[in-house]
Amino acid sequence: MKQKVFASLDEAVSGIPDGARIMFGGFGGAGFPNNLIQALARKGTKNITAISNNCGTREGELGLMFKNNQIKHVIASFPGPHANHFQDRYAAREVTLELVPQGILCERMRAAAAGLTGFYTTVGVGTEVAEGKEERMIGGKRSILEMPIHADYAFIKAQKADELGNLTYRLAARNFNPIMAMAAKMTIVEAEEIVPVGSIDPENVITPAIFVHRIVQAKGLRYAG
Amino acid sequence: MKQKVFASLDEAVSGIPDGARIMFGGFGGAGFPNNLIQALARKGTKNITAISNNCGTREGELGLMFKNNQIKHVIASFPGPHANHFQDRYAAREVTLELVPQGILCERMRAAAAGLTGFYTTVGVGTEVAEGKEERMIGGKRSILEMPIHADYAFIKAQKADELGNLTYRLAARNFNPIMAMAAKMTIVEAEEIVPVGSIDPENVITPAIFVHRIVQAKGLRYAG
Amino acid sequence: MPGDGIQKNVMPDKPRLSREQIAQRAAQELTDGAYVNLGWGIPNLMGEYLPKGITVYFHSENGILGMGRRARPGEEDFDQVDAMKVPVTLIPGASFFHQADAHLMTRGGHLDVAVLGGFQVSEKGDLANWKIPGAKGSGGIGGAMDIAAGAKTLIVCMEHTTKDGAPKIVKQCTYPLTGLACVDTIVTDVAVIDVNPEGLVLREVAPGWTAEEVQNVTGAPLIAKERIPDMTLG
Amino acid sequence: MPGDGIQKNVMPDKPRLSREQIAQRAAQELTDGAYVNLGWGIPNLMGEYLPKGITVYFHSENGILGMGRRARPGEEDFDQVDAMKVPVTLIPGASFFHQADAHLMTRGGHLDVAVLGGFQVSEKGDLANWKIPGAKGSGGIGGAMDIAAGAKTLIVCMEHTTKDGAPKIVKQCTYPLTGLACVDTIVTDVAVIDVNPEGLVLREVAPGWTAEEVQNVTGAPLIAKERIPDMTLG
Repeated sequence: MKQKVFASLDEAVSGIPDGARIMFGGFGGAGFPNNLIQALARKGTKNITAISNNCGTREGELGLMFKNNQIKHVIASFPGPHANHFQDRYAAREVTLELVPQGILCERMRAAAAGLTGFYTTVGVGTEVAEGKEERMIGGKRSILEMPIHADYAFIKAQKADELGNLTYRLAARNFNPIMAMAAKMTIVEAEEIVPVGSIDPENVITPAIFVHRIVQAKGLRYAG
Repeated sequence: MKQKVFASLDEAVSGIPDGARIMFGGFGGAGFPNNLIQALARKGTKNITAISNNCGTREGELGLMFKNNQIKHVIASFPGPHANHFQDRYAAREVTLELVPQGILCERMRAAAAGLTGFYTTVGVGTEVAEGKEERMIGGKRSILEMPIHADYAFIKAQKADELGNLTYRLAARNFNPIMAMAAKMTIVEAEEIVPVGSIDPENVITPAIFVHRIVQAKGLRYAG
Repeated sequence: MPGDGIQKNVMPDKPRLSREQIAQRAAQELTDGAYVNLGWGIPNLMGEYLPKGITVYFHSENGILGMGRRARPGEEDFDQVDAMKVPVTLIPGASFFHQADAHLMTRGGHLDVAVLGGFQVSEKGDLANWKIPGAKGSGGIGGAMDIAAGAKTLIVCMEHTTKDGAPKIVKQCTYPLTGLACVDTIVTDVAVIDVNPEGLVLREVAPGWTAEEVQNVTGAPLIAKERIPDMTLG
Repeated sequence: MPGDGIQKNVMPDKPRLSREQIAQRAAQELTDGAYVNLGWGIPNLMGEYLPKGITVYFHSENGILGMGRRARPGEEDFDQVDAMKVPVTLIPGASFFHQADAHLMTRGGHLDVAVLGGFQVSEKGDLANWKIPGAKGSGGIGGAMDIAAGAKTLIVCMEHTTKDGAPKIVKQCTYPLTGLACVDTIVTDVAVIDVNPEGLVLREVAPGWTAEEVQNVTGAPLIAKERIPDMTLG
């Protein structure tokens, strides 16, 4: 059996180069891979392109990455009212931002996961979001072309991971995590609990192990905003 | 509370007009809404456009619909080696067929479900499937444009339905059912078991109730091929 | 800028509905069994004012269907939060799903009703609600564009005019748009207005207001058929 | 038609691998921990011949990952079938998912290896495997086009020639295509051939066969570097 379980958070983020494109799960304080983010802060990886719904909450979540100036570009839907470290870097032009409607952010990542090379949507037609994008009528509907968002890594927070990488999520901490796990080339999971293979009912697996490459035990920082 | 549970199979298929577009779940003998199909045979609805992975197994599954000449057009991936009633109608030009790669069949239904107006894929490029479809290069990949598949109805087989319409599926009887449930305007479910609201763990719901409009108890015909 | 030429001093000095009352009036639009998404601001207050005897299934774009009331102190679970990061309870029959499925619901026409706040609504039903021109910082879109594009019925709840007295219902939006021709009904502190193919139809006015007075604080023509009934809060 | 100009009587009368042996040889290409989809025909026999000590996670396009052996009489569950409608068992760590996610896996590049049967493979790695020209009936595609487009490594298992002796490895496919430039390796009853950017590279020959004899039953040029080793069945 391939060994996917890593002994430490620092080992779980080893080998991530400067300039990596990384997806970060989480929404509304729930389901953030806070322990992996802290490991990446320790590692000091620079010039990251981050894909995330928001841009951190004070020093919590992605806030730490912006405070440390590790991120150069972010693709996000809602940076958020308490993303002060991001806003400071953004005002100083140390980070650039692509704003994407939240559901389209999900779909663009899913398109990458599913091997689709683009899709048309009515969302954003006639708005700033449509600027520079191809527009056409399809079935009587003004539609714009959206492209997949690929990533080198996804940082995922799960409730349970079995040793193969099958995952479950707790309540609404699921949010972006399953989509990002499918979309990235390498998915790194911090799990509250690592359980033996076979202990998750096959019908209740949310993320199948095929999408998971590294697993590490979360060290207890669940909420960090 | 809105009443979604119907007392009989015949009532559950009431009001379906001639010419309806209907999706039928099921794959490999598992997860077919055989009891609803039999009710539709009794009802005698004609000129149906059927969307289904296959075209029946002898008189079972969709075979009954072709035997009765209720279907005029079918969108399918793999009619199947035992779809003799379909093949007879097809040879007699009483039914027309659009062949679609299986994963693209799923994606086109999901696009309808998700409000996407089209998508590009590399699947089928250079094959008969690409004939008549727009082709372009995207990111260095030859891609063809695929359109959503909408339907008026979906016939779904579930294991459990709560009275609101939250669904679970048994093992690989899940297959196309959750996708079709999301894609059709009206989703009609035959469930092996109808359970009180609240008896399915919210984390284990596979099809949320928002996608379900009518529920009826399956009458015991699980496999019909 | 909107409101050019409209002076604060021409606004009638009549009582307007409070934010809670706008929410209360908008809640009367919901029907039994509806699947509903409530946006930030006034819409988020509507849960408190549901008509008696109906059950509504509240959707949250982070992947919940069937939210109940907010959690009370001591019962909060911070893995069970709504789109505003507030811990919530569930009602029986709730479900969890991932965010792509949550927005498949918004965009794909599965929600019966969505209610959003608004900065401006045009007479064609265009909505602007995510960005104030000239505001500092990055701004943020969130789920509003997907919701606006996909809900079967989109209601906007907002004050009828800005703090400066400028109309927020206008011929054409000047603020950055959220979506085109998406709004069905506008509930404000002085009126209920439907966006119909023939134009903006005044359905109700706040108690004490006349159709003409509402027109005076509106930046686009209102169609007022016969006598306009008063807004009632259910 | 393929095989024009190649006569049955020029085929060497040497022993060829059986279908089971082709499957056995192809199984040696699988590595520990791989996620693998096996198509109809010869590929479906491979599960019996896995190299000792490795675990492979078999994927089925109807929504299973982690299939084990076929169910024995009496233990069949007809809700737990593979893509050929055959009741199967699971190995620990298996999971179920819907068909759209199953094909997200095939098309999205998540499968390490897919193995398909073939009617023809071209020197560019084009595959034809779903339809025989002139065959009666509707034909059917199934999951092959998604799998061909997306697998990280695509192996084709087939007999080297048709029953009439015509080569199935050709300069250009004349049968309806499944996918363009998708095949990485071809395992036949007389050879293992890699589809490389420079052309078809002969990697192994069946015991008793020479490179020249394999070339004689192949419709496209083979690149044979130095001495070609014999196929071994592991």
